[in-house]
Amino acid sequence: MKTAKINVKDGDLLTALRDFFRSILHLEDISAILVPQHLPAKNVVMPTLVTDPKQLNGSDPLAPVFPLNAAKIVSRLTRKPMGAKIAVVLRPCEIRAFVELVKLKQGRIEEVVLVGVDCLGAFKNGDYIQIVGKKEGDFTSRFYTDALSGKKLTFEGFDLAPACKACENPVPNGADILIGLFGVDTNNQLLIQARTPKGESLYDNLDLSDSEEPSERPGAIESLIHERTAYRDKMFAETTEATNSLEKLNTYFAECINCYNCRVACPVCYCKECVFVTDVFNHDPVQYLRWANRKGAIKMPTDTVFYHITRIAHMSTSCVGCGQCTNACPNDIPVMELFRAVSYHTQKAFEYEAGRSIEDDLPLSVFREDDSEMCIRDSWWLGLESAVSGRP
Amino acid sequence: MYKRQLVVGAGISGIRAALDLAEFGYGVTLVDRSPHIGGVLSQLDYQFPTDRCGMCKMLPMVNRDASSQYCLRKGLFHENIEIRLSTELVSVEGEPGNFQVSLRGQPNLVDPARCIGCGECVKVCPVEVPDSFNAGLSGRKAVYLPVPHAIPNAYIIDTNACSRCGECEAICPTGAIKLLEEVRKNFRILVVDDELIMRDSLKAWLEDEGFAVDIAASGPEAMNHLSKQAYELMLADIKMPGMDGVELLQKAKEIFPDLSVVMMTAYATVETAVEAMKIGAMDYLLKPFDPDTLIPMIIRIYQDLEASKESPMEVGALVLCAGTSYFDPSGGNNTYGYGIYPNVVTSLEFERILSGTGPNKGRLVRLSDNKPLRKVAWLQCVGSRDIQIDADYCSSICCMHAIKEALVAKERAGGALETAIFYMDMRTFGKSFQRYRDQAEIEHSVRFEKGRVHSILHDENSGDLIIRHVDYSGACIEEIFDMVVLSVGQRPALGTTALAELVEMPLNQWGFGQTEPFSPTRINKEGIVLGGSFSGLKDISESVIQASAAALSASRVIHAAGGSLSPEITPADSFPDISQEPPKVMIAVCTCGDLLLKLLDTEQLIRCLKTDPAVDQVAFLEQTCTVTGWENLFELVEKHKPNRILIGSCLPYVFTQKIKELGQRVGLNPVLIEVVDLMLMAQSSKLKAETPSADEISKINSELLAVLGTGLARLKWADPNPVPSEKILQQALVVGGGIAGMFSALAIADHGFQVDLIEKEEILGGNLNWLQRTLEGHPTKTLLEETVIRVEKHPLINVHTHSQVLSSYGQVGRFYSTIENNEKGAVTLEHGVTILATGGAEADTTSYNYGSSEAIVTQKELERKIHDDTIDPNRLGSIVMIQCVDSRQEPRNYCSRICCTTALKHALNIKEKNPEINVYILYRDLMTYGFTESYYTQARKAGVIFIQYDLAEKPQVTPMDGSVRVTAVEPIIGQKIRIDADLVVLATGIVPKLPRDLAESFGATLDPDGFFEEAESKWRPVDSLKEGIFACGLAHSPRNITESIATAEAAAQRALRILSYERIPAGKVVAEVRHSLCNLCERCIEACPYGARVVDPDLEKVLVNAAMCQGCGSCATVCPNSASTLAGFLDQQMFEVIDSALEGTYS
Amino acid sequence: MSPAEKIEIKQRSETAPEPVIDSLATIRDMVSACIQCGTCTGSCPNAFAMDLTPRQLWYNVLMGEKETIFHSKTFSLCSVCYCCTLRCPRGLPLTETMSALKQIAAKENLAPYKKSIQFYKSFMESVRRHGRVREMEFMTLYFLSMKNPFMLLKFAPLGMKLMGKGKVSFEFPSKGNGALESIFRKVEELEQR
Amino acid sequence: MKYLYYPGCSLEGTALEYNASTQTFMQELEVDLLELKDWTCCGASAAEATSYLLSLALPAYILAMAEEMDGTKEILVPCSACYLNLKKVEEKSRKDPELLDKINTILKEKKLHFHGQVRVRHLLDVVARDIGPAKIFSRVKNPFIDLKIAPYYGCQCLRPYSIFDDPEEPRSMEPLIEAVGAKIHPWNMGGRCCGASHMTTKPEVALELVTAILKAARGADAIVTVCPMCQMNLEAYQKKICGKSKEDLRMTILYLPQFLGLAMGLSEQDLRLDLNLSVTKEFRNKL
Repeated sequence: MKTAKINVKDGDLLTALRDFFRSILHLEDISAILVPQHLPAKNVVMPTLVTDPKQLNGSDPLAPVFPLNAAKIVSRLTRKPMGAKIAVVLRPCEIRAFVELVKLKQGRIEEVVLVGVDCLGAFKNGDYIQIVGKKEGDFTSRFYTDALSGKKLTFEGFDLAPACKACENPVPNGADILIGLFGVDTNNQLLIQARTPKGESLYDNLDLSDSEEPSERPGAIESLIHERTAYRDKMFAETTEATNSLEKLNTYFAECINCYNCRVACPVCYCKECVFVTDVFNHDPVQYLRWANRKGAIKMPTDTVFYHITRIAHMSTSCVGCGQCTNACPNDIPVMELFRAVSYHTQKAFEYEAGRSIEDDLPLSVFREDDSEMCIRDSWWLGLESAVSGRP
Repeated sequence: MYKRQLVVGAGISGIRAALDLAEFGYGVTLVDRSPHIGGVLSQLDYQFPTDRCGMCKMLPMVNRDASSQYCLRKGLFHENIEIRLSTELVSVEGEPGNFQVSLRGQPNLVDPARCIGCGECVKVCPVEVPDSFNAGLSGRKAVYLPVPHAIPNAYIIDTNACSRCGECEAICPTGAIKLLEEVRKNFRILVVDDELIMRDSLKAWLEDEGFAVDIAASGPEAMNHLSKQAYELMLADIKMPGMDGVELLQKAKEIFPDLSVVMMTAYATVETAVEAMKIGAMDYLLKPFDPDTLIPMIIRIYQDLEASKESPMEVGALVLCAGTSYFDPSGGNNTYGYGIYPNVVTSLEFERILSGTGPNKGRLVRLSDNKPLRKVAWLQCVGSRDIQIDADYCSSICCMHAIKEALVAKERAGGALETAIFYMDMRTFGKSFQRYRDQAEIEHSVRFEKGRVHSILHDENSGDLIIRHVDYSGACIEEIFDMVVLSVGQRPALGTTALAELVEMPLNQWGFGQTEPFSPTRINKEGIVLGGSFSGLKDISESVIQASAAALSASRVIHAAGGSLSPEITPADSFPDISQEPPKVMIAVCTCGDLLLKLLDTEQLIRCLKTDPAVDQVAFLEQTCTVTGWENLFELVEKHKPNRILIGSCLPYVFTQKIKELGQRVGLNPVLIEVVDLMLMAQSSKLKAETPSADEISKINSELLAVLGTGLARLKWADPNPVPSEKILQQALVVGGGIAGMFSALAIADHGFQVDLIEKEEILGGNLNWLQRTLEGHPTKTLLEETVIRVEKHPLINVHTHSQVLSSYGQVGRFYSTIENNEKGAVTLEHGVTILATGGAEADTTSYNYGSSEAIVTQKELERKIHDDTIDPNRLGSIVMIQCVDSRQEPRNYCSRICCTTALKHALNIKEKNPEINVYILYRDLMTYGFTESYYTQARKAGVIFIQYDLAEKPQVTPMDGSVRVTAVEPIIGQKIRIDADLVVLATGIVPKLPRDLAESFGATLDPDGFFEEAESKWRPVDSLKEGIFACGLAHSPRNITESIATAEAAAQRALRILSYERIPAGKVVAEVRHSLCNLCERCIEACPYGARVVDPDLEKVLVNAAMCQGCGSCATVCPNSASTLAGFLDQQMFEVIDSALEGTYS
Repeated sequence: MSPAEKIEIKQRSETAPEPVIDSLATIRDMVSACIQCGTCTGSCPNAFAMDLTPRQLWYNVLMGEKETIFHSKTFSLCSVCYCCTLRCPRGLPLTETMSALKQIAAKENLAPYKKSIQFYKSFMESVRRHGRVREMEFMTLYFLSMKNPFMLLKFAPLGMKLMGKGKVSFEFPSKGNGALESIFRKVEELEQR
Repeated sequence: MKYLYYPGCSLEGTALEYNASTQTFMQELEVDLLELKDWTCCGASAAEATSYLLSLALPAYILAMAEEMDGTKEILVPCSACYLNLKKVEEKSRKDPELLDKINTILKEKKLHFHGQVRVRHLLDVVARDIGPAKIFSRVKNPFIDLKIAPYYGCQCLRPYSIFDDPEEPRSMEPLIEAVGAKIHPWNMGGRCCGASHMTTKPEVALELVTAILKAARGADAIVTVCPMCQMNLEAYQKKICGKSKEDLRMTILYLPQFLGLAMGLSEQDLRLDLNLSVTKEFRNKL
């Protein structure tokens, strides 16, 4: 694995990163770079597709916010041949979501170079606006300085998003080019690593001098993952406890209004049109009455829990745990928590890890006539059941 | 017009043959002497290698809607198949293509149309007998269900066991049981005997059976009776004073030539009785007799006479699939104590013990004392390979059966079971068998003990069994087992001899059907063919292959006799288009007499049903199963003109044909008529009180509502659009001009379809060009010459020699294949089906120093060299043959099936030419399966020395000056031996010749060894998973000439099923794509097991080939947003069905 | 014909082979259809005392291994119970084959079987002389032929007991005296041919 | 009922009591036994071990003599070894006419010809099937309700010719024993070989077999036999065996006619129980 270090002046990571992005954009075969930037309006950070190196001044991959999972954007950019190659700067969960979409034939990997940055986490969208809305100056550098020095990341009483606190994938292992922060002396240096042949050919054109990975890095990553895993397991336990019966599950989703925002925000929910907005769920008026008759009263809208369970059924094998669903919920339902808890078990059941590698086959895609042992539905319910009941 | 075909025996091969013929368009009558279909398979729940059943995979794949898609173990419902159970063939007249056959059915004392399966009769029946379904391990009553799972599953009465007490008749709620049939009263019998006691007891016995009986004390008195009254049968005593029986017979016959007479005689006058038969008596009874011998005989005569009154059935050909039966180990020298020690069971009994419907409900415990099984032994070759009991043959199936049972038992026991199989040779000669065995041994630690166990000792106290066996060192080992399973061999089926006599077919020396040389199905009599194991011992897959081949032979008979070729497809009835009308449903509930009305609140029911605006009418009808009831329904429909009809009654399966008729009469597409089973609900409600309480009524009401509601939901969404169909190009491509390719080409061309036959070499014939004769001594040259001439002269066969297929694509009905000829260059052929007959060859080897000496040759070279005299057995002193060269070990871990018999063939041939020569055969397990076992015995007798070797210590071959030194370890004496041989012959086995990329371009897949991979190894053995592609011969698997021909004819039969249609209709249940919702994620394409889906890159759409789609629903399951749907299983429809079903459980 | 010409079995026993008549061929035919399943060995009540198991014996018969066969005590240990014959799946006359081997050993007077041969011969001699057998005479003949009259002592206790019961008589049987001589002679004559 | 009677050498010597008890027993049941005149030895197991032809010629001579006798064509043989030798000739000559010719060449010396017309019957066969348990039951005077009997058949009356019983699981003695009120000792040694022919030449082998039989019989009051060789083997070496195995394996061994005769009230003297080598005190006490 080719490894290099680029210099950082006065601990100003952003400038160093921007310079590095410019050098990438200068490369002959890279036509554009997709990178999160501060937009002039309202201080928000959004993915931008940049072709002019000068336009990279606001780029900020370290800002602790991502209003949407950019995998969806990359999927849109790559669904059909573009005729040019672009670099995309993504968080690890975005890379993993994109890998899933490629496997689902919703994007193509041929024309992109994935640039991943060690992820320090993010706040919920609303929280971030609350924090930065009141702040003068450069919040990002305050954040990363605190984050990299191991301080508690609470600002204005707002904590990192639960999805990030429970994320055991802070390092973009699937990237072609990795930009490393953990275990690196970020006051002076950034780590650049080419992790794939594609990454290596880009690396070779970048006028970098080879170096070694800092020996502290593995330890730093390990301890971070350890901390996150502990949080995650506690979250799983609590979520399982809160959903281990149909009644509790109903309570869990009591506030759901079928706005379907979570599915719109979900990077791996790739259907053109969700089955829940098609005629399938457009029940006859007499049907509602019949249901009401049966029990005396029914909650409206109907099919709320059914919707979530169906979405889990369809997507839990591909869930990367980015937390955008929770982010998107107008009623603050902890959607991610349940999704992750179930996904963890389903993915384990199939020995599959969403987004880990483009080489792994999607579970369930191979079915043979003589293979009746593991029926598709059976295996899925197995996963859900164990997730819901908390049994292994 | 299509001739009806008769299939005798409804076991697995009978079903296969019947389905093949029915799919072809023939009407088929399928008869079986037992009261259920499925033969022995109805008792076997698990099949290797999947260790499951899978019989349903035989259901029709094209024109699926002609057959109900039910579990085949439960029932077979095909519009072209008429099933007659408890029925035997009694006579065959006429000629090929034009037979008249009579059948004799056991009258059923329970009317299946009225039996509702409530089981009340069983509760009152006082007679208990061993249950043959559970191999006698459990008991049953005289009235019983023949199998636990059949549909419809009417009770039947075992007339031999029934005491005619009448209890069941009295309790039957539907009056389905009639113990004494009225018709027997019309059968008058005259008993003539001078002894009073004889007359009286005969009268009493016969009247008990329901016959009308008169008696006469003398000849003149009898004549007097005859003149006054018509009689069907006369029983006449021979020795009577005055006019004796013979005189009476003569006189009576003069006046009443049609009268049937049975003589009664004492031993002393047997000769007179025989004489009497010459002048017209039909049989005689030997005195003294008891009711047990008399009654069955009279009933048989009665049934025969009744059957002869029916006009014989006209059939084109007969397919005899009468199967085999199992050896009964309790006879003879019962050294295993079967029937004496309770824990010695047969393999069939063990199968029942494993079964959930068995005597133990599948619990793995001993029947004798409920002790859980921890250690079980299987003893092989019980009743097989035993000359002492006239079984010098191998039963072929028991080895794999034992391994399977051991594995299933182990799985059932969760591993806590020790298993040992005691065997002589483990005959793993079939496809994938060897790996299955290795897996059993290595992964599942099934123990294989070579050696035959002579007897079993029994510990009276514990019930345990002690087995003493000898290992190679000669040490005697005693081992204790909880249970011992005897792997019983095969015997000719009961009644084989009678059947053979009836159709005048020859049997082989062991009593099995004898087919003509090189034909797996034909006997010496044209128009009568054999299927399945009736002609020898076969496992399921071979039986299925043979059955298809038999179907082909039968169909050929019709063709020869001028039968039509392409089925007449009745044009689809056109019905008024109602797709734009809102549903207007009429619900007709059959009250089954007044049974249901007692349980129901009809007012409430109507009110609830009518809450659904789709429901227009709710009517209650009496007995829709009767003609009157049905007419009432018809009138109601006429009156109210609904556009959908829901019928609630019993046994929906019997309504298929009626619905069609009703639809045609009232102008409603039959898919808009639905029948739901109310009887099941009425029975399961367990409510039998005369006056149910209000609570109970309301409970039943809601259950009924749920059942009707589900039907209503399905019906509301029913789609009356015509089913799609695919056009078929009625031409075939056969790749490979060996014996298999030629036979399949001929079979197809003989049915009137054009065939392109592609052969790589300059001449046709493949391996037959070097083979000389078979083990049995039949010359192969004649076969080859005759076949080549027939192929070359056939106007419908285009032979392309020197040609190869470069590539192929397309789907069933239309394939495009590019053929390259050495001279003429490439051309593209279009065809509707493809048969791969690319053959195989003797494998190359470098083992055993092959190539280093002229004295080391292969079996193929030996055959050639003996033929052209380059090898002269008279000049050789000793020959060593080494079997399994590179075979039965990874990477070629399969048995080539023919090498052992080839070695025997050559050894016997050489010994015949030079009896002084020493022939040594070094082998691992001698695979002389089936009747080839007798050649093994012959070879031993001829003095051939057999030396077994182990993979761990293979023989060593060293070329020396003028000879070859072979050393090996002889396991019996445990010593190294050395043979200086003049010739070493290597059996290198068979490798297939179909290149993997070519197979893939056809859409076929190959197994790890490069042989064709079947859609399902047992049930669809010559089909590819991709419809329209078939394989036969060595491309399929190693096999001998006759077995290759069987696959060739089977493949042709499977292909003809498609070719005979101009368009093949898809099934009602076919997947569709809603393109507006589709994201093109292609998960459905990966999921489709039949390759019926492709993505069209230009249209950017996923397309479904309706004929290839089998409606399995895999695509719909993987599609997240129901862009892929299954007709008849739409989401909304399913939701409503589930919802209605819940209705019953919620309230 | 000997099929074993080109085959050599190592670990041959040390003693020099005795001359054996070359009449194994008919015996081989009796067992040639053997498939070496081992049923005979498992059935044999005396297998525990045999050096070659019956299965191994048949194999040696098939291979024509005269020396091995006639150095083995297997066939002489056959107690003619017919279990193997009854159970052999090939229906081979195994007990008779054992007897046939005994007959060869007797004809050839092979040293390893001296005891049995003398026992049987003594018996037959008694029969030949008197038509019936008398234990006392035949035992005396046997012990004398073994050149070991002291062997008698081993059986003395039983002999005394039997004598006490009048079961062993010193009288020679009176009836049928010499009746069988002509039969014995004729058999010998036929067997010489 | 009438049978020719061939006692055989043993019944003149070591098995005197078998001869005596058989005759007494048959007499009691009104069965006539016509002893062959001038009968000779059948060859025992010695003939077969020395000459195949002789092993057939000797019994053929006996049968040919029997054919000369008047009255009946059935010949009753109590000794199993004699029975088998005679049976073998009967069976073989029926199947192999060539062999029959050869035998007759030999018999010519004695001016006899064997036609294959006699039927050889074992004593047990006759008792079990011709006489039958019912007849015996009707004659019982002392029912042996307290006795448990181990029926021992040995080899040669069962094998290789299975004429009257199952050669592997013989049962024919059981109804007879039950007819006199005794119980059956459950064992599976009834058809096992006792190794009789080895007792002189290879005693170590034979003793092993006998030991196993005696051990399995523990719990029974007596073993009942139908063969003089078996009887001798089982009774004569008990002391030696007890010493060797250090167990009390003493067991009463009786011939079948002795046992049945006792129940029918025949005297010990008539049945010559005094000649038996092993009748235990315990057994006598139970009588």
